[in-house]
Amino acid sequence: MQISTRHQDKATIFDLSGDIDFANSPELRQSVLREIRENRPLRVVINLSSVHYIDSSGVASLVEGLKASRDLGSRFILFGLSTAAREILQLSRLIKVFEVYENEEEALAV
Amino acid sequence: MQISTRHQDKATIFDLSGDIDFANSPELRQSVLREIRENRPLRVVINLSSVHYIDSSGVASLVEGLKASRDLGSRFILFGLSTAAREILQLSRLIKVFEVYENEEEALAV
Amino acid sequence: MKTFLRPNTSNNQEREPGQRGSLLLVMALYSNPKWLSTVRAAVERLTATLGFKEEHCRSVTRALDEALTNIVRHAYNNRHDQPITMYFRKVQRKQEVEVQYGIEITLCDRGPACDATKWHGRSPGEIRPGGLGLQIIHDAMDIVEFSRKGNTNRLRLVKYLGQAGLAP
Amino acid sequence: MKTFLRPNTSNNQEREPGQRGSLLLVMALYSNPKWLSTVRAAVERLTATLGFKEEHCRSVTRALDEALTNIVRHAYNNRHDQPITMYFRKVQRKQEVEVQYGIEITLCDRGPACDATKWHGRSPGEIRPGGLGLQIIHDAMDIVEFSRKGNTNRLRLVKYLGQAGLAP
Ligand SMILES: Nc1ncnc2c1ncn2[C@@H]1O[C@H](COP(=O)(O)OP(=O)(O)O)[C@@H](O)[C@H]1O
Ligand SMILES: Nc1ncnc2c1ncn2[C@@H]1O[C@H](COP(=O)(O)OP(=O)(O)O)[C@@H](O)[C@H]1O
Repeated sequence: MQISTRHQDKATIFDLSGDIDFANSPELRQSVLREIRENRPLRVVINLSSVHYIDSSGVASLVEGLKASRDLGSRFILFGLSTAAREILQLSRLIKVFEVYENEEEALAV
Repeated sequence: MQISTRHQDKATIFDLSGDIDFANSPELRQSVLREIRENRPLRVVINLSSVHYIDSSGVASLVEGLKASRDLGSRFILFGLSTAAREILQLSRLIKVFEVYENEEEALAV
Repeated sequence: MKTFLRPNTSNNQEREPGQRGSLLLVMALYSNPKWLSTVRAAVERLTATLGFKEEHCRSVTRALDEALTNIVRHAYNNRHDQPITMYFRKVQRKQEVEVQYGIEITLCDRGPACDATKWHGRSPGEIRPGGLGLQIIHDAMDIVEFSRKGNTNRLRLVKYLGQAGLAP
Repeated sequence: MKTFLRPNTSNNQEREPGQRGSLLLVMALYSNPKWLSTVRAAVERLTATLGFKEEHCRSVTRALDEALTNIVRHAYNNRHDQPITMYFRKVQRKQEVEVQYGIEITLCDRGPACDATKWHGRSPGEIRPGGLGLQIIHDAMDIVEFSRKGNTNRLRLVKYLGQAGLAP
Protein backbone atom coordinates (compact mmCIF):
# COMPACT_ATOMS: atom_id res chain seq x y z
CA MET A 1 0.00 0.00 0.00
CA GLN A 2 1.12 3.54 -0.79
CA ILE A 3 -0.25 6.58 1.03
CA SER A 4 -0.01 10.10 -0.27
CA THR A 5 -1.74 13.19 1.03
CA ARG A 6 -3.16 16.29 -0.66
CA HIS A 7 -4.71 19.39 0.88
CA GLN A 8 -7.54 21.22 -0.83
CA ASP A 9 -9.37 24.10 0.88
CA LYS A 10 -10.11 22.75 4.33
CA ALA A 11 -10.03 19.10 3.24
CA THR A 12 -7.25 16.54 3.48
CA ILE A 13 -7.37 13.88 0.80
CA PHE A 14 -5.57 10.56 1.34
CA ASP A 15 -4.79 8.79 -1.94
CA LEU A 16 -4.25 5.14 -1.12
CA SER A 17 -3.16 2.43 -3.51
CA GLY A 18 -2.53 -1.30 -3.26
CA ASP A 19 -4.09 -3.71 -0.79
CA ILE A 20 -4.75 -2.72 2.81
CA ASP A 21 -4.08 -5.60 5.16
CA PHE A 22 -2.46 -6.30 8.50
CA ALA A 23 0.98 -5.65 6.96
CA ASN A 24 0.22 -1.97 6.48
CA SER A 25 -3.00 -0.98 8.27
CA PRO A 26 -1.06 0.22 11.37
CA GLU A 27 0.74 2.70 9.10
CA LEU A 28 -2.57 3.85 7.61
CA ARG A 29 -4.08 4.28 11.06
CA GLN A 30 -1.11 6.30 12.22
CA SER A 31 -1.02 8.72 9.30
CA VAL A 32 -4.78 9.29 9.34
CA LEU A 33 -4.87 9.93 13.11
CA ARG A 34 -1.82 12.19 13.00
CA GLU A 35 -3.30 14.30 10.22
CA ILE A 36 -6.64 14.64 12.00
CA ARG A 37 -5.08 15.60 15.32
CA GLU A 38 -2.36 17.88 14.01
CA ASN A 39 -4.13 19.66 11.19
CA ARG A 40 -7.79 19.37 12.14
CA PRO A 41 -9.09 19.42 8.57
CA LEU A 42 -12.83 20.10 8.13
CA ARG A 43 -13.09 16.98 6.08
CA VAL A 44 -10.94 13.91 5.79
CA VAL A 45 -11.40 12.23 2.42
CA ILE A 46 -10.11 8.72 1.78
CA ASN A 47 -9.59 7.92 -1.91
CA LEU A 48 -9.94 4.15 -2.23
CA SER A 49 -10.20 4.02 -6.01
CA SER A 50 -6.79 2.31 -6.36
CA VAL A 51 -7.35 -0.05 -3.44
CA HIS A 52 -8.42 -3.55 -4.39
CA TYR A 53 -8.64 -5.22 -1.00
CA ILE A 54 -9.26 -4.12 2.59
CA ASP A 55 -9.11 -6.52 5.51
CA SER A 56 -10.72 -6.13 8.93
CA SER A 57 -7.68 -4.35 10.35
CA GLY A 58 -7.94 -1.81 7.53
CA VAL A 59 -11.61 -1.33 8.33
CA ALA A 60 -10.64 -0.91 11.99
CA SER A 61 -8.19 1.84 11.00
CA LEU A 62 -10.94 3.60 9.09
CA VAL A 63 -13.27 3.31 12.10
CA GLU A 64 -10.61 4.90 14.28
CA GLY A 65 -10.24 7.72 11.80
CA LEU A 66 -14.00 8.20 11.81
CA LYS A 67 -14.14 8.37 15.60
CA ALA A 68 -11.22 10.80 15.85
CA SER A 69 -12.86 13.00 13.20
CA ARG A 70 -16.17 13.02 15.03
CA ASP A 71 -14.44 13.96 18.27
CA LEU A 72 -13.03 17.03 16.56
CA GLY A 73 -16.16 17.85 14.57
CA SER A 74 -14.67 16.91 11.17
CA ARG A 75 -16.32 14.83 8.48
CA PHE A 76 -14.78 11.53 7.43
CA ILE A 77 -15.56 10.54 3.85
CA LEU A 78 -14.74 7.52 1.66
CA PHE A 79 -14.91 7.32 -2.11
CA GLY A 80 -14.02 4.96 -4.95
CA LEU A 81 -14.81 1.66 -3.21
CA SER A 82 -13.91 -1.55 -5.06
CA THR A 83 -16.30 -4.48 -4.92
CA ALA A 84 -14.17 -6.12 -2.23
CA ALA A 85 -14.08 -2.94 -0.13
CA ARG A 86 -17.82 -2.50 -0.45
CA GLU A 87 -18.41 -6.12 0.54
CA ILE A 88 -16.44 -5.93 3.77
CA LEU A 89 -18.13 -2.69 4.80
CA GLN A 90 -21.49 -4.22 4.00
CA LEU A 91 -20.99 -7.44 5.89
CA SER A 92 -19.64 -5.55 8.90
CA ARG A 93 -22.73 -3.29 8.63
CA LEU A 94 -20.43 -0.29 8.65
CA ILE A 95 -21.26 0.95 5.17
CA LYS A 96 -23.98 3.21 6.57
CA VAL A 97 -21.77 4.49 9.36
CA PHE A 98 -19.37 6.10 6.88
CA GLU A 99 -20.16 8.82 4.37
CA VAL A 100 -19.51 7.01 1.08
CA TYR A 101 -19.42 8.65 -2.36
CA GLU A 102 -18.73 7.47 -5.87
CA ASN A 103 -15.94 9.87 -6.78
CA GLU A 104 -13.82 12.78 -5.68
CA GLU A 105 -16.09 15.51 -7.03
CA GLU A 106 -19.02 14.24 -4.97
CA ALA A 107 -16.83 13.69 -1.93
CA LEU A 108 -15.70 17.30 -2.00
CA ALA A 109 -18.96 18.88 -3.17
CA VAL A 110 -21.64 17.69 -0.78
CA MET B 1 -9.03 -19.40 -20.84
CA GLN B 2 -12.25 -19.01 -22.79
CA ILE B 3 -12.41 -19.25 -26.57
CA SER B 4 -15.24 -17.91 -28.67
CA THR B 5 -15.41 -17.52 -32.40
CA ARG B 6 -17.03 -14.95 -34.69
CA HIS B 7 -17.21 -14.83 -38.48
CA GLN B 8 -17.11 -11.55 -40.35
CA ASP B 9 -16.88 -11.44 -44.14
CA LYS B 10 -14.11 -13.88 -44.92
CA ALA B 11 -12.43 -13.50 -41.54
CA THR B 12 -12.65 -15.69 -38.45
CA ILE B 13 -12.10 -13.86 -35.21
CA PHE B 14 -11.08 -15.78 -32.08
CA ASP B 15 -11.93 -13.89 -28.90
CA LEU B 16 -9.72 -15.33 -26.16
CA SER B 17 -9.84 -14.45 -22.49
CA GLY B 18 -7.90 -15.48 -19.40
CA ASP B 19 -4.35 -16.80 -19.27
CA ILE B 20 -2.99 -19.11 -21.94
CA ASP B 21 -0.72 -21.73 -20.45
CA PHE B 22 0.00 -25.44 -20.71
CA ALA B 23 -3.36 -26.21 -19.08
CA ASN B 24 -5.26 -24.90 -22.08
CA SER B 25 -2.93 -24.25 -25.02
CA PRO B 26 -3.67 -27.71 -26.53
CA GLU B 27 -7.34 -26.69 -26.72
CA LEU B 28 -6.42 -23.39 -28.37
CA ARG B 29 -4.20 -25.14 -30.88
CA GLN B 30 -6.95 -27.59 -31.74
CA SER B 31 -9.68 -25.03 -32.30
CA VAL B 32 -7.47 -22.74 -34.35
CA LEU B 33 -6.21 -25.56 -36.57
CA ARG B 34 -9.69 -27.03 -37.01
CA GLU B 35 -11.13 -23.68 -38.05
CA ILE B 36 -8.34 -23.03 -40.53
CA ARG B 37 -8.57 -26.45 -42.12
CA GLU B 38 -12.34 -26.77 -42.18
CA ASN B 39 -13.42 -23.25 -43.07
CA ARG B 40 -10.36 -21.83 -44.81
CA PRO B 41 -11.00 -18.23 -43.81
CA LEU B 42 -9.07 -15.55 -45.73
CA ARG B 43 -7.86 -14.16 -42.44
CA VAL B 44 -7.60 -15.62 -38.99
CA VAL B 45 -7.69 -12.91 -36.34
CA ILE B 46 -6.70 -13.63 -32.74
CA ASN B 47 -8.12 -11.15 -30.24
CA LEU B 48 -5.75 -11.14 -27.27
CA SER B 49 -7.10 -8.03 -25.57
CA SER B 50 -8.51 -10.03 -22.64
CA VAL B 51 -5.48 -12.29 -22.34
CA HIS B 52 -3.06 -11.33 -19.60
CA TYR B 53 -0.46 -14.08 -19.90
CA ILE B 54 0.81 -16.40 -22.64
CA ASP B 55 3.39 -19.10 -22.00
CA SER B 56 5.68 -20.78 -24.51
CA SER B 57 3.15 -23.51 -25.29
CA GLY B 58 0.61 -20.79 -26.12
CA VAL B 59 3.14 -19.16 -28.41
CA ALA B 60 3.77 -22.58 -29.97
CA SER B 61 0.04 -22.93 -30.66
CA LEU B 62 0.03 -19.55 -32.36
CA VAL B 63 3.05 -20.54 -34.45
CA GLU B 64 1.20 -23.66 -35.56
CA GLY B 65 -1.79 -21.56 -36.51
CA LEU B 66 0.47 -19.25 -38.48
CA LYS B 67 2.04 -22.14 -40.37
CA ALA B 68 -1.30 -23.79 -41.16
CA SER B 69 -2.62 -20.43 -42.39
CA ARG B 70 0.37 -19.87 -44.63
CA ASP B 71 -0.01 -23.34 -46.10
CA LEU B 72 -3.55 -22.45 -47.18
CA GLY B 73 -2.74 -18.90 -48.23
CA SER B 74 -4.61 -17.24 -45.34
CA ARG B 75 -3.38 -14.38 -43.19
CA PHE B 76 -2.86 -14.92 -39.46
CA ILE B 77 -3.24 -11.75 -37.41
CA LEU B 78 -2.89 -10.89 -33.70
CA PHE B 79 -4.25 -7.84 -31.92
CA GLY B 80 -4.62 -6.44 -28.40
CA LEU B 81 -1.36 -7.76 -26.92
CA SER B 82 -0.82 -7.25 -23.19
CA THR B 83 2.64 -6.29 -21.94
CA ALA B 84 3.31 -9.90 -20.96
CA ALA B 85 2.21 -11.20 -24.38
CA ARG B 86 4.35 -8.65 -26.17
CA GLU B 87 7.35 -9.52 -24.01
CA ILE B 88 7.26 -13.24 -24.78
CA LEU B 89 6.88 -12.62 -28.51
CA GLN B 90 9.75 -10.17 -28.36
CA LEU B 91 12.14 -12.35 -26.47
CA SER B 92 11.36 -15.30 -28.73
CA ARG B 93 11.98 -12.95 -31.68
CA LEU B 94 8.63 -13.96 -33.10
CA ILE B 95 6.97 -10.56 -32.85
CA LYS B 96 8.03 -9.75 -36.43
CA VAL B 97 6.93 -13.12 -37.74
CA PHE B 98 3.30 -12.40 -36.88
CA GLU B 99 1.13 -9.60 -38.22
CA VAL B 100 0.39 -7.63 -35.06
CA TYR B 101 -2.12 -4.77 -34.75
CA GLU B 102 -3.34 -2.57 -31.96
CA ASN B 103 -7.06 -3.21 -32.25
CA GLU B 104 -9.79 -5.00 -34.15
CA GLU B 105 -10.46 -2.21 -36.65
CA GLU B 106 -6.86 -2.23 -37.82
CA ALA B 107 -6.73 -6.02 -37.81
CA LEU B 108 -9.70 -6.19 -40.16
CA ALA B 109 -8.96 -3.08 -42.24
CA VAL B 110 -5.43 -3.50 -43.49
CA MET C 1 15.50 -23.98 15.36
CA LYS C 2 12.51 -23.03 13.34
CA THR C 3 10.49 -25.83 11.91
CA PHE C 4 8.05 -25.95 9.08
CA LEU C 5 5.21 -28.33 9.59
CA ARG C 6 5.39 -31.12 7.10
CA PRO C 7 2.87 -31.39 4.32
CA ASN C 8 0.87 -34.55 4.52
CA THR C 9 2.91 -37.36 3.15
CA SER C 10 -0.08 -39.43 2.18
CA ASN C 11 -2.63 -38.59 -0.42
CA ASN C 12 -3.99 -42.00 -1.15
CA GLN C 13 -7.51 -41.14 -0.14
CA GLU C 14 -8.12 -39.37 -3.41
CA ARG C 15 -10.77 -41.77 -4.58
CA GLU C 16 -12.72 -42.27 -1.37
CA PRO C 17 -15.58 -39.79 -1.33
CA GLY C 18 -16.58 -38.45 2.04
CA GLN C 19 -13.06 -39.10 3.22
CA ARG C 20 -10.47 -36.52 3.95
CA GLY C 21 -10.44 -35.14 0.42
CA SER C 22 -7.63 -34.95 -2.06
CA LEU C 23 -4.73 -32.69 -1.35
CA LEU C 24 -4.26 -29.99 -3.97
CA LEU C 25 -1.69 -27.65 -2.54
CA VAL C 26 0.40 -27.06 0.56
CA MET C 27 1.79 -23.64 1.42
CA ALA C 28 4.17 -23.15 4.33
CA LEU C 29 5.50 -19.80 5.47
CA TYR C 30 6.42 -17.69 8.48
CA SER C 31 4.07 -15.51 10.47
CA ASN C 32 5.04 -12.22 8.84
CA PRO C 33 2.01 -10.27 7.58
CA LYS C 34 4.16 -9.25 4.61
CA TRP C 35 3.31 -12.60 2.99
CA LEU C 36 -0.47 -12.27 3.34
CA SER C 37 -0.87 -10.78 -0.12
CA THR C 38 0.97 -13.73 -1.67
CA VAL C 39 -1.41 -16.17 -0.02
CA ARG C 40 -4.44 -14.13 -1.09
CA ALA C 41 -3.22 -14.09 -4.69
CA ALA C 42 -2.78 -17.87 -4.65
CA VAL C 43 -6.12 -18.74 -3.07
CA GLU C 44 -8.07 -16.31 -5.21
CA ARG C 45 -6.69 -18.08 -8.30
CA LEU C 46 -7.08 -21.55 -6.81
CA THR C 47 -10.76 -21.04 -6.00
CA ALA C 48 -11.38 -19.63 -9.48
CA THR C 49 -9.68 -22.69 -10.99
CA LEU C 50 -11.94 -24.92 -8.88
CA GLY C 51 -14.98 -23.21 -10.37
CA PHE C 52 -16.15 -20.94 -7.55
CA LYS C 53 -17.91 -17.83 -8.73
CA GLU C 54 -16.05 -14.55 -8.28
CA GLU C 55 -17.99 -13.49 -5.22
CA HIS C 56 -17.03 -16.71 -3.45
CA CYS C 57 -13.43 -16.55 -4.61
CA ARG C 58 -13.30 -13.17 -2.88
CA SER C 59 -15.05 -14.31 0.29
CA VAL C 60 -12.96 -17.47 0.73
CA THR C 61 -9.81 -15.39 0.15
CA ARG C 62 -10.98 -12.89 2.73
CA ALA C 63 -11.68 -15.65 5.25
CA LEU C 64 -8.22 -17.16 4.81
CA ASP C 65 -6.58 -13.75 5.10
CA GLU C 66 -8.41 -13.04 8.34
CA ALA C 67 -7.64 -16.48 9.75
CA LEU C 68 -3.93 -16.00 9.00
CA THR C 69 -3.96 -12.53 10.54
CA ASN C 70 -5.52 -14.00 13.67
CA ILE C 71 -2.75 -16.57 13.89
CA VAL C 72 -0.10 -13.86 13.57
CA ARG C 73 -1.78 -11.62 16.14
CA HIS C 74 -3.28 -13.99 18.63
CA ALA C 75 -1.55 -17.37 18.36
CA TYR C 76 1.91 -15.88 17.81
CA ASN C 77 1.44 -12.53 19.54
CA ASN C 78 2.81 -10.65 16.52
CA ARG C 79 6.03 -12.62 16.30
CA HIS C 80 6.99 -12.77 12.63
CA ASP C 81 9.22 -15.84 12.60
CA GLN C 82 6.82 -18.61 13.53
CA PRO C 83 5.67 -21.39 11.17
CA ILE C 84 2.26 -21.58 9.53
CA THR C 85 1.23 -24.33 7.13
CA MET C 86 -1.87 -24.41 4.96
CA TYR C 87 -3.32 -27.51 3.32
CA PHE C 88 -5.77 -27.02 0.46
CA ARG C 89 -7.97 -30.01 -0.33
CA LYS C 90 -10.82 -30.71 -2.69
CA VAL C 91 -13.67 -32.22 -0.71
CA GLN C 92 -17.16 -33.43 -1.46
CA ARG C 93 -20.42 -34.14 0.33
CA LYS C 94 -23.68 -35.78 -0.65
CA GLN C 95 -26.61 -33.38 -0.59
CA GLU C 96 -29.69 -35.56 -1.13
CA VAL C 97 -28.98 -37.02 -4.56
CA GLU C 98 -26.31 -34.68 -5.82
CA VAL C 99 -22.65 -34.58 -4.88
CA GLN C 100 -21.39 -31.15 -3.90
CA TYR C 101 -17.72 -30.32 -4.23
CA GLY C 102 -15.86 -27.82 -2.16
CA ILE C 103 -12.55 -26.57 -0.88
CA GLU C 104 -11.13 -27.36 2.55
CA ILE C 105 -8.35 -25.18 3.90
CA THR C 106 -6.59 -26.34 7.05
CA LEU C 107 -4.37 -23.81 8.80
CA CYS C 108 -1.80 -25.18 11.23
CA ASP C 109 0.20 -23.22 13.76
CA ARG C 110 2.35 -24.04 16.77
CA GLY C 111 0.97 -21.37 19.07
CA PRO C 112 -0.09 -22.13 22.66
CA ALA C 113 -3.21 -24.16 23.30
CA CYS C 114 -6.31 -22.01 23.53
CA ASP C 115 -10.02 -22.37 24.06
CA ALA C 116 -11.72 -21.44 20.80
CA THR C 117 -15.16 -21.53 22.42
CA LYS C 118 -14.11 -18.33 24.18
CA TRP C 119 -13.15 -16.51 20.98
CA HIS C 120 -15.73 -13.98 20.12
CA GLY C 121 -15.99 -11.11 17.74
CA ARG C 122 -18.20 -8.06 17.88
CA SER C 123 -21.92 -7.97 17.40
CA PRO C 124 -22.72 -6.76 13.89
CA GLY C 125 -23.13 -3.01 13.60
CA GLU C 126 -21.17 -2.28 16.74
CA ILE C 127 -18.85 0.59 15.87
CA ARG C 128 -15.49 -0.30 17.29
CA PRO C 129 -12.22 -1.21 15.70
CA GLY C 130 -11.52 -4.94 15.80
CA GLY C 131 -13.58 -8.03 16.37
CA LEU C 132 -14.54 -8.30 12.72
CA GLY C 133 -12.27 -11.16 11.69
CA LEU C 134 -14.29 -14.08 13.07
CA GLN C 135 -17.47 -12.61 11.63
CA ILE C 136 -15.87 -12.49 8.18
CA ILE C 137 -14.63 -16.07 8.48
CA HIS C 138 -18.01 -17.45 9.57
CA ASP C 139 -19.82 -15.42 6.96
CA ALA C 140 -17.68 -16.85 4.14
CA MET C 141 -17.34 -20.51 5.08
CA ASP C 142 -19.77 -23.42 5.54
CA ILE C 143 -17.61 -25.09 8.20
CA VAL C 144 -15.23 -23.44 10.69
CA GLU C 145 -13.69 -25.92 13.10
CA PHE C 146 -10.85 -25.48 15.54
CA SER C 147 -8.93 -28.36 17.07
CA ARG C 148 -5.63 -29.04 18.76
CA LYS C 149 -3.53 -32.10 18.14
CA GLY C 150 -0.18 -32.50 19.85
CA ASN C 151 1.42 -29.07 19.80
CA THR C 152 -0.44 -27.96 16.69
CA ASN C 153 -3.55 -25.76 16.42
CA ARG C 154 -5.68 -26.57 13.41
CA LEU C 155 -8.35 -24.35 11.94
CA ARG C 156 -10.40 -26.13 9.32
CA LEU C 157 -12.35 -24.00 6.86
CA VAL C 158 -14.68 -25.55 4.29
CA LYS C 159 -16.71 -23.92 1.55
CA TYR C 160 -18.93 -25.92 -0.80
CA LEU C 161 -20.01 -24.87 -4.23
CA GLY C 162 -23.69 -24.21 -4.72
CA GLN C 163 -25.76 -25.94 -7.39
CA ALA C 164 -23.19 -26.01 -10.17
CA GLY C 165 -20.51 -28.66 -9.74
CA LEU C 166 -16.85 -27.96 -9.35
CA ALA C 167 -14.92 -27.81 -12.57
CA PRO C 168 -13.41 -31.28 -12.99
CA MET D 1 1.28 -43.90 -2.36
CA LYS D 2 1.94 -40.40 -3.46
CA THR D 3 4.40 -38.44 -1.46
CA PHE D 4 4.98 -34.77 -1.13
CA LEU D 5 8.55 -33.75 -0.69
CA ARG D 6 9.07 -32.24 2.70
CA PRO D 7 9.75 -28.56 3.08
CA ASN D 8 13.08 -27.94 4.68
CA THR D 9 12.80 -28.47 8.36
CA SER D 10 15.65 -26.17 9.17
CA ASN D 11 15.80 -22.48 8.59
CA ASN D 12 18.45 -21.53 11.08
CA GLN D 13 20.71 -20.04 8.45
CA GLU D 14 18.62 -16.90 8.34
CA ARG D 15 21.36 -14.72 9.73
CA GLU D 16 24.36 -16.09 7.88
CA PRO D 17 24.84 -14.02 4.75
CA GLY D 18 26.17 -15.82 1.73
CA GLN D 19 24.71 -19.01 3.11
CA ARG D 20 21.75 -20.82 1.76
CA GLY D 21 19.40 -17.90 2.26
CA SER D 22 16.35 -17.60 4.42
CA LEU D 23 13.31 -19.63 3.54
CA LEU D 24 10.26 -17.50 2.78
CA LEU D 25 7.71 -19.88 1.38
CA VAL D 26 7.25 -23.50 0.40
CA MET D 27 4.61 -24.58 -2.10
CA ALA D 28 3.93 -28.25 -2.77
CA LEU D 29 1.48 -29.52 -5.38
CA TYR D 30 0.86 -32.20 -7.99
CA SER D 31 1.98 -32.06 -11.59
CA ASN D 32 -1.35 -30.96 -13.04
CA PRO D 33 -1.01 -27.89 -15.28
CA LYS D 34 -4.33 -26.72 -13.86
CA TRP D 35 -2.42 -25.34 -10.86
CA LEU D 36 0.09 -23.31 -12.86
CA SER D 37 -1.99 -20.15 -12.66
CA THR D 38 -2.12 -20.40 -8.85
CA VAL D 39 1.67 -20.58 -8.67
CA ARG D 40 2.04 -17.66 -11.08
CA ALA D 41 -0.33 -15.55 -8.99
CA ALA D 42 1.66 -16.32 -5.84
CA VAL D 43 5.12 -15.67 -7.26
CA GLU D 44 4.07 -12.50 -9.05
CA ARG D 45 2.90 -11.13 -5.68
CA LEU D 46 5.88 -12.50 -3.77
CA THR D 47 8.41 -10.87 -6.10
CA ALA D 48 6.52 -7.56 -5.90
CA THR D 49 6.58 -7.79 -2.10
CA LEU D 50 10.34 -8.36 -2.25
CA GLY D 51 10.75 -5.14 -4.20
CA PHE D 52 11.36 -6.37 -7.75
CA LYS D 53 10.18 -3.99 -10.41
CA GLU D 54 7.14 -5.06 -12.41
CA GLU D 55 9.10 -6.17 -15.43
CA HIS D 56 11.14 -8.55 -13.29
CA CYS D 57 8.10 -9.78 -11.38
CA ARG D 58 6.71 -10.80 -14.76
CA SER D 59 9.92 -12.40 -16.03
CA VAL D 60 10.59 -14.41 -12.85
CA THR D 61 6.95 -15.56 -12.90
CA ARG D 62 7.33 -16.59 -16.52
CA ALA D 63 10.54 -18.51 -15.78
CA LEU D 64 8.91 -20.42 -12.94
CA ASP D 65 5.85 -21.21 -15.05
CA GLU D 66 8.05 -22.58 -17.85
CA ALA D 67 10.18 -24.59 -15.44
CA LEU D 68 7.06 -26.16 -13.91
CA THR D 69 5.64 -26.91 -17.35
CA ASN D 70 8.92 -28.64 -18.27
CA ILE D 71 8.68 -30.80 -15.17
CA VAL D 72 5.10 -31.79 -16.04
CA ARG D 73 5.97 -32.53 -19.66
CA HIS D 74 9.47 -33.89 -19.55
CA ALA D 75 10.23 -35.14 -16.04
CA TYR D 76 6.76 -36.61 -15.51
CA ASN D 77 5.79 -37.26 -19.12
CA ASN D 78 2.46 -35.47 -18.66
CA ARG D 79 1.36 -37.48 -15.65
CA HIS D 80 -0.74 -35.19 -13.49
CA ASP D 81 -0.41 -36.89 -10.12
CA GLN D 82 3.28 -36.52 -9.36
CA PRO D 83 4.74 -34.32 -6.60
CA ILE D 84 6.47 -31.00 -7.16
CA THR D 85 7.82 -28.84 -4.35
CA MET D 86 9.05 -25.27 -4.62
CA TYR D 87 11.21 -23.49 -2.05
CA PHE D 88 11.37 -19.71 -2.18
CA ARG D 89 14.33 -18.14 -0.40
CA LYS D 90 15.68 -14.66 0.01
CA VAL D 91 19.37 -14.69 -0.87
CA GLN D 92 22.15 -12.18 -1.07
CA ARG D 93 25.54 -11.72 -2.69
CA LYS D 94 28.32 -9.19 -2.36
CA GLN D 95 28.91 -7.16 -5.50
CA GLU D 96 32.10 -5.16 -4.86
CA VAL D 97 31.06 -3.09 -1.85
CA GLU D 98 27.30 -3.39 -1.99
CA VAL D 99 25.14 -6.31 -0.96
CA GLN D 100 22.61 -7.41 -3.55
CA TYR D 101 19.50 -9.23 -2.50
CA GLY D 102 17.60 -11.67 -4.62
CA ILE D 103 15.13 -14.51 -4.78
CA GLU D 104 16.08 -18.17 -5.11
CA ILE D 105 13.46 -20.64 -6.26
CA THR D 106 14.30 -24.33 -6.02
CA LEU D 107 12.00 -26.73 -7.85
CA CYS D 108 12.10 -30.35 -6.81
CA ASP D 109 10.63 -33.30 -8.63
CA ARG D 110 10.93 -37.08 -8.44
CA GLY D 111 11.23 -37.73 -12.16
CA PRO D 112 13.91 -40.01 -13.61
CA ALA D 113 17.53 -38.89 -13.62
CA CYS D 114 18.43 -36.93 -16.71
CA ASP D 115 21.38 -35.16 -18.24
CA ALA D 116 20.62 -31.46 -18.21
CA THR D 117 23.66 -30.67 -20.32
CA LYS D 118 21.76 -32.31 -23.18
CA TRP D 119 18.66 -30.11 -22.78
CA HIS D 120 18.51 -27.57 -25.49
CA GLY D 121 15.95 -25.18 -26.79
CA ARG D 122 15.69 -23.55 -30.17
CA SER D 123 17.93 -20.93 -31.60
CA PRO D 124 16.26 -17.54 -31.29
CA GLY D 125 14.15 -16.57 -34.28
CA GLU D 126 13.72 -20.14 -35.46
CA ILE D 127 10.06 -20.50 -36.37
CA ARG D 128 8.91 -23.75 -34.88
CA PRO D 129 6.58 -24.57 -32.07
CA GLY D 130 8.40 -25.57 -28.90
CA GLY D 131 11.90 -25.15 -27.57
CA LEU D 132 11.18 -21.73 -26.13
CA GLY D 133 10.93 -22.65 -22.45
CA LEU D 134 14.63 -22.89 -21.63
CA GLN D 135 15.31 -19.64 -23.47
CA ILE D 136 12.70 -17.88 -21.34
CA ILE D 137 14.14 -19.32 -18.14
CA HIS D 138 17.73 -18.32 -18.97
CA ASP D 139 16.62 -14.91 -20.15
CA ALA D 140 14.85 -14.16 -16.86
CA MET D 141 17.23 -15.57 -14.26
CA ASP D 142 20.82 -14.85 -13.21
CA ILE D 143 21.49 -18.44 -12.18
CA VAL D 144 19.93 -21.63 -13.58
CA GLU D 145 21.39 -24.78 -12.06
CA PHE D 146 20.25 -28.35 -12.32
CA SER D 147 21.31 -31.08 -9.91
CA ARG D 148 20.20 -34.48 -8.76
CA LYS D 149 20.37 -35.65 -5.18
CA GLY D 150 19.04 -39.06 -4.22
CA ASN D 151 15.87 -39.54 -6.23
CA THR D 152 15.17 -35.84 -6.50
CA ASN D 153 15.82 -33.47 -9.40
CA ARG D 154 16.50 -29.92 -8.31
CA LEU D 155 16.33 -26.87 -10.52
CA ARG D 156 17.71 -23.79 -8.81
CA LEU D 157 16.71 -20.42 -10.21
CA VAL D 158 18.14 -17.19 -8.81
CA LYS D 159 17.38 -13.60 -9.72
CA TYR D 160 19.09 -10.66 -8.03
CA LEU D 161 17.75 -7.17 -7.78
CA GLY D 162 19.65 -4.48 -9.62
CA GLN D 163 21.03 -1.38 -7.91
CA ALA D 164 18.14 -0.69 -5.56
CA GLY D 165 18.08 -2.98 -2.53
CA LEU D 166 15.33 -5.42 -1.73
CA ALA D 167 12.54 -4.01 0.38
CA PRO D 168 13.38 -5.03 3.95
N1 LIG E 1 -6.05 -18.10 15.89
C1 LIG E 1 -6.39 -17.59 17.09
N2 LIG E 1 -5.69 -17.90 18.19
C2 LIG E 1 -6.02 -17.39 19.40
N3 LIG E 1 -7.08 -16.56 19.60
C3 LIG E 1 -7.83 -16.21 18.55
C4 LIG E 1 -7.53 -16.70 17.25
N4 LIG E 1 -8.45 -16.18 16.40
C5 LIG E 1 -9.27 -15.40 17.14
N5 LIG E 1 -8.92 -15.41 18.44
C6 LIG E 1 -9.61 -14.70 19.56
O1 LIG E 1 -10.89 -14.25 19.09
C7 LIG E 1 -11.03 -12.83 19.21
C8 LIG E 1 -11.87 -12.25 18.08
O2 LIG E 1 -11.17 -12.35 16.83
P1 LIG E 1 -11.55 -11.43 15.60
O3 LIG E 1 -13.03 -11.50 15.37
O4 LIG E 1 -10.69 -11.83 14.46
O5 LIG E 1 -11.22 -9.94 16.05
P2 LIG E 1 -9.86 -9.27 16.54
O6 LIG E 1 -8.76 -10.16 16.05
O7 LIG E 1 -9.86 -7.94 15.87
O8 LIG E 1 -9.96 -9.21 18.02
C9 LIG E 1 -9.60 -12.32 19.24
O9 LIG E 1 -9.49 -11.08 19.91
C10 LIG E 1 -8.86 -13.45 19.97
O10 LIG E 1 -9.01 -13.33 21.37
N1 LIG F 1 12.67 -30.58 -16.26
C1 LIG F 1 13.09 -31.23 -17.33
N2 LIG F 1 13.27 -32.57 -17.27
C2 LIG F 1 13.70 -33.25 -18.35
N3 LIG F 1 14.00 -32.68 -19.54
C3 LIG F 1 13.85 -31.36 -19.68
C4 LIG F 1 13.39 -30.56 -18.58
N4 LIG F 1 13.36 -29.27 -19.00
C5 LIG F 1 13.75 -29.27 -20.29
N5 LIG F 1 14.05 -30.51 -20.71
C6 LIG F 1 14.56 -30.90 -22.07
O1 LIG F 1 14.98 -29.71 -22.76
C7 LIG F 1 14.25 -29.55 -24.00
C8 LIG F 1 13.99 -28.06 -24.30
O2 LIG F 1 13.05 -27.51 -23.36
P1 LIG F 1 12.24 -26.21 -23.70
O3 LIG F 1 13.19 -25.15 -24.16
O4 LIG F 1 11.42 -25.86 -22.51
O5 LIG F 1 11.31 -26.56 -24.93
P2 LIG F 1 10.18 -27.67 -25.10
O6 LIG F 1 9.77 -28.06 -23.72
O7 LIG F 1 9.11 -26.99 -25.86
O8 LIG F 1 10.84 -28.78 -25.86
C9 LIG F 1 12.98 -30.35 -23.80
O9 LIG F 1 12.44 -30.80 -25.03
C10 LIG F 1 13.48 -31.51 -22.91
O10 LIG F 1 14.09 -32.50 -23.70
